[in-house]
Amino acid sequence: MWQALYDNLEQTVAVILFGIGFTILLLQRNLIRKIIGLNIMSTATYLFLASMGYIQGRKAPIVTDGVTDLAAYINPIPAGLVLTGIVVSVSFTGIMLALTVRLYRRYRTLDIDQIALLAKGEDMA
Amino acid sequence: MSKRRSDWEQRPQARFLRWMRDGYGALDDQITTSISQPAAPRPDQEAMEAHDILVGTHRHERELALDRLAHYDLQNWANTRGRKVLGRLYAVLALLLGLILIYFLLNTVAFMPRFASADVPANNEVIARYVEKGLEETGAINIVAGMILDYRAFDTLGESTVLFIAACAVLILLRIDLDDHGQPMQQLIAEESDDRHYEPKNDRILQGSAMVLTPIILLFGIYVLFNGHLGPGGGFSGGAILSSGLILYLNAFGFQKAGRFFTYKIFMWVSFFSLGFYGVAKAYSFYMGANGLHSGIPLGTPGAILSSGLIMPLNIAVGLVVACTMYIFYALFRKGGL
Amino acid sequence: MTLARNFPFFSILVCLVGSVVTSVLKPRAAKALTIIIAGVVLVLSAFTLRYALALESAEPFMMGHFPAPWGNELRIGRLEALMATGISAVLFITLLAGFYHMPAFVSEKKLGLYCIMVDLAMCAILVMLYTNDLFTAYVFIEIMTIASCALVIVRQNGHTLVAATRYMIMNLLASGLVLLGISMLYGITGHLLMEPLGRSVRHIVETGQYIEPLTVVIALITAGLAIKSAMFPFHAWAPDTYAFAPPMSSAILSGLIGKAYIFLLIKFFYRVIGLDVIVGTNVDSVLFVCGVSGMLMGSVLAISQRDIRRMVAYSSVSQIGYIYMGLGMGTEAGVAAALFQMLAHAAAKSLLFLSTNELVSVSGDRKRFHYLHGAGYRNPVAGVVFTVGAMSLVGIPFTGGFIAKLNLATAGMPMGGWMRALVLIALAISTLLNAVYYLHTVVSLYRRAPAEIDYPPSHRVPRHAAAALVISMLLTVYLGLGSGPIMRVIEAGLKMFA
Amino acid sequence: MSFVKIALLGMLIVCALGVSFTRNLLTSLIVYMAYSLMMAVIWMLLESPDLAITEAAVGAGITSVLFFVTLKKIHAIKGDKDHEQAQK
Repeated sequence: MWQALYDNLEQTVAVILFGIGFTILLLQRNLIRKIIGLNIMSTATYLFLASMGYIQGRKAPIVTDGVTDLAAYINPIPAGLVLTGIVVSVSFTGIMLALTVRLYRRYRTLDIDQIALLAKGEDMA
Repeated sequence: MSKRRSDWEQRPQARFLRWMRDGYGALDDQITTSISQPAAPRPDQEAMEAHDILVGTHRHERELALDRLAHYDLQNWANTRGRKVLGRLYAVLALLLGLILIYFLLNTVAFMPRFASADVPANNEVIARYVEKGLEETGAINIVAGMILDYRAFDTLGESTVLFIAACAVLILLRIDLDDHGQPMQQLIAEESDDRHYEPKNDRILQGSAMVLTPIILLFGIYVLFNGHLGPGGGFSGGAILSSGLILYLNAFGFQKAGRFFTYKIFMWVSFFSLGFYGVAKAYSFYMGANGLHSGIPLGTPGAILSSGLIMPLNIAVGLVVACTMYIFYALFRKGGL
Repeated sequence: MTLARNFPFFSILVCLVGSVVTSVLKPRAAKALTIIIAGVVLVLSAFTLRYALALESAEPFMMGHFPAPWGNELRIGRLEALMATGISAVLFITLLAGFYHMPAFVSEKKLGLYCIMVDLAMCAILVMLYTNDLFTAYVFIEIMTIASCALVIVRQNGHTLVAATRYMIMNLLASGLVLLGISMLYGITGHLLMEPLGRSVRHIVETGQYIEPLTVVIALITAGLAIKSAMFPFHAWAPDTYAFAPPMSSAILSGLIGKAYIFLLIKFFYRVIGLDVIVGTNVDSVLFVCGVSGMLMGSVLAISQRDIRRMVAYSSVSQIGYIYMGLGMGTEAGVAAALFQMLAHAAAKSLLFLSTNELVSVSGDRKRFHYLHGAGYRNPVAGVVFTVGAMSLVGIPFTGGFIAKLNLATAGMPMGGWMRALVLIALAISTLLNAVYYLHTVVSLYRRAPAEIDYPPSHRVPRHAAAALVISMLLTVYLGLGSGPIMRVIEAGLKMFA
Repeated sequence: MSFVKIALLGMLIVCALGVSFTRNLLTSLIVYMAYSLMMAVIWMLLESPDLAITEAAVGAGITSVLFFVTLKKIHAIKGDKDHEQAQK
């Protein structure tokens, strides 16, 4: 197993990063850190995806000198998917940060548990 | 309140009857019976008992008293040790969950196809056509651009829509002239202007370097945008570079100058035209493709700047959407408007 | 080449372009346009259904010039068309009945942005129903997530902000799981479209190579979609979100958007993995157990609520449990019953949220039960509609919910030992629990109003809104009376699905 | 497997952990920015220049700018000008 993990080092690192991001997202109570964890998680997925397209000794999929041979270029599909993913994750980051600003403006704290308590209290007071 | 009466009150059938009759039994009983004795005397104990006798006559007051009680308990709870222990437990559980996830995923990776070898399942007839026929069928030298804007164009349409909808969501959240109900608007505006106090006003170094850098950045962005089908880059990166140039200009010269050429109206119309163009162009091509007709868009000579059919205009449209979205994100975060 | 085969694509396009056009319109015009778009989508879906009923087998629709493994595709089958028709009908009714009280929750200028969100949510739902491509599904899952978050936060108070933040965190976590699952699946098969994926998966199962990653893929995608559709142990975000969002948003979120995720999951089970493989990995048993516990726990939690909106929100958790129980049986009959329950719940739940809002607004915007006494007299239409919706969710004959429960019970009969017993017992207990809290609510709606509370002068419900409420009530009753043809379409559609 | 690649991948993990363990929010943001840039370099090594340029512009550029502007906003709301001046 260790040899297999070493062979797939990119993917190994990617899933470890995914786990770290996941844990940060669950564990951290600070909203901004949570959002960073989210970004780490999604970037790890993109690394995982991108590593699947790479083939030893082949070049980036940009046609040079009119060569259109399959053996000359790496797999273009993961690149396209990751491109989509990066843009999606920046949109999410924007929305989450906007939510953070609004919550901070109202409750003056970034701690999500604290915020939830304050929100509950404000209903009853 | 006599002893016998309160015994009866505690019985389940009595509680059920009361609940059917009054409609708010279950939780109240939990609150009154399940809370352990807090350190300080609870504020409304007396009032509660009085209300218990008068059930049915002053229900809404009783409701209010209950609310106050629950609020008090909530505040108490926030400072108890129980909450801290629960928090600790949650942290341990989360950490454990993360570790288990990593363990399982590592196990999976060990069984995944070997990295960098040519005989992985992903190396199949799909990419064979993309690579071998891509140039001929889409006219794009950059195979990735050909793939995302021609073969799998629907995904990319969805992706531009994600940007658009994200910009709208941030507008809902942060646009300031439309205020939320609870807060007075004046205070918010004061806060926003406060933010601007931190801005270095007429900083010569910043403005000088922005004068030099902004045109270069914008030019580079346009280059990346227009060469999306010829080399790495394309709509997304080009748009992001364009928006970074705009943000630099905004930072150096302030909102007044930037507002002269970029307003909310402009944002909406640019998004409208780019996305509308994208949608209509792709709808035409999808419709033609699905019904087996030729779209009749010339592909041009590969390698020329005006080639590969719709890919370059689409790249420009995507780039404009990206640039507008990123700029409006920034402007909304800074000032809550344009 | 008939024109009708383009209709699914047209309906998606109408929503997409409509949302872009909405962005430059004034709020009033935007509102009108949104309702018109929903109507157009309803008509197009109905025609698609007619077209699909005449089809022998499902028909792919190329999005572009390139066929299956290369280009994106839609797929027109009976089931997709039926669900699209049902969902767009419910959406159209919801918009008609719900739009007029939106100004109470949203500031005038943000109404236009709200309309954009409704259009795009509809677009995403349609794509999820029709798409034949996993990655497209992922992109539109993200659109749906943003749209539903925005549907919640248009009402800007502390509660909705907190609820939306929770919602986003849970949903983004789930999106991450789904994306990781899709990329692993791509790694071991090399495809993204469902037909070639299905072939490769069958190959993997036969040869046994990469079978371990396949199991993890199934777990990841199922977990992601289950979190997004508020399956029981992952439901924590749902009640707050449904209870504090504007009522129309709650109706859309709980009635329609949750269903789209479940439909995608069914599609994934049937078309990509194959139901026999799912049964082999025991994922179905996990779903079954979660479904049953959701049915019971959701009802128990609903009983302990003091506020009518929260009660209706918790009852969603229990109703989603029914769907997952049907799905978890792992048989065709179970999935068919789950699909019918999806339709019945979509119709009844949007009706409940909307009529609840009417009842609350005639009681001075107070949501506690005892303020609602007599609300059924103050607004007779909403009272009757709420009663019918509640009857449907309890499962009283002549309503959609009754047939759904009957189907679930019939599907449970041929199962082996403990599962059959569990299905029947769970159905019985949960029906009893549902009856306890819904009938209690209905009773309190028709009690004499206490004299010491002064209620606001009752406002008139606009005629079109009242008509829409009545129509949606009739829809629920129709699902109960005319369920035969619908069940036949569902069964035939499931056969076409594989 | 080249040494550079292993070093970069190792640094990625260190940065990801660093985000969680740094005290200061600003520091963890900067660590995250470094993470994004390293990711862009790795994608360059994986022969995906499209991804590298997009990640460098969007991930490391725009995302970080959004994070910074949020932090700034939060400080502005908090209104602790003394703290700000002390830093200058």
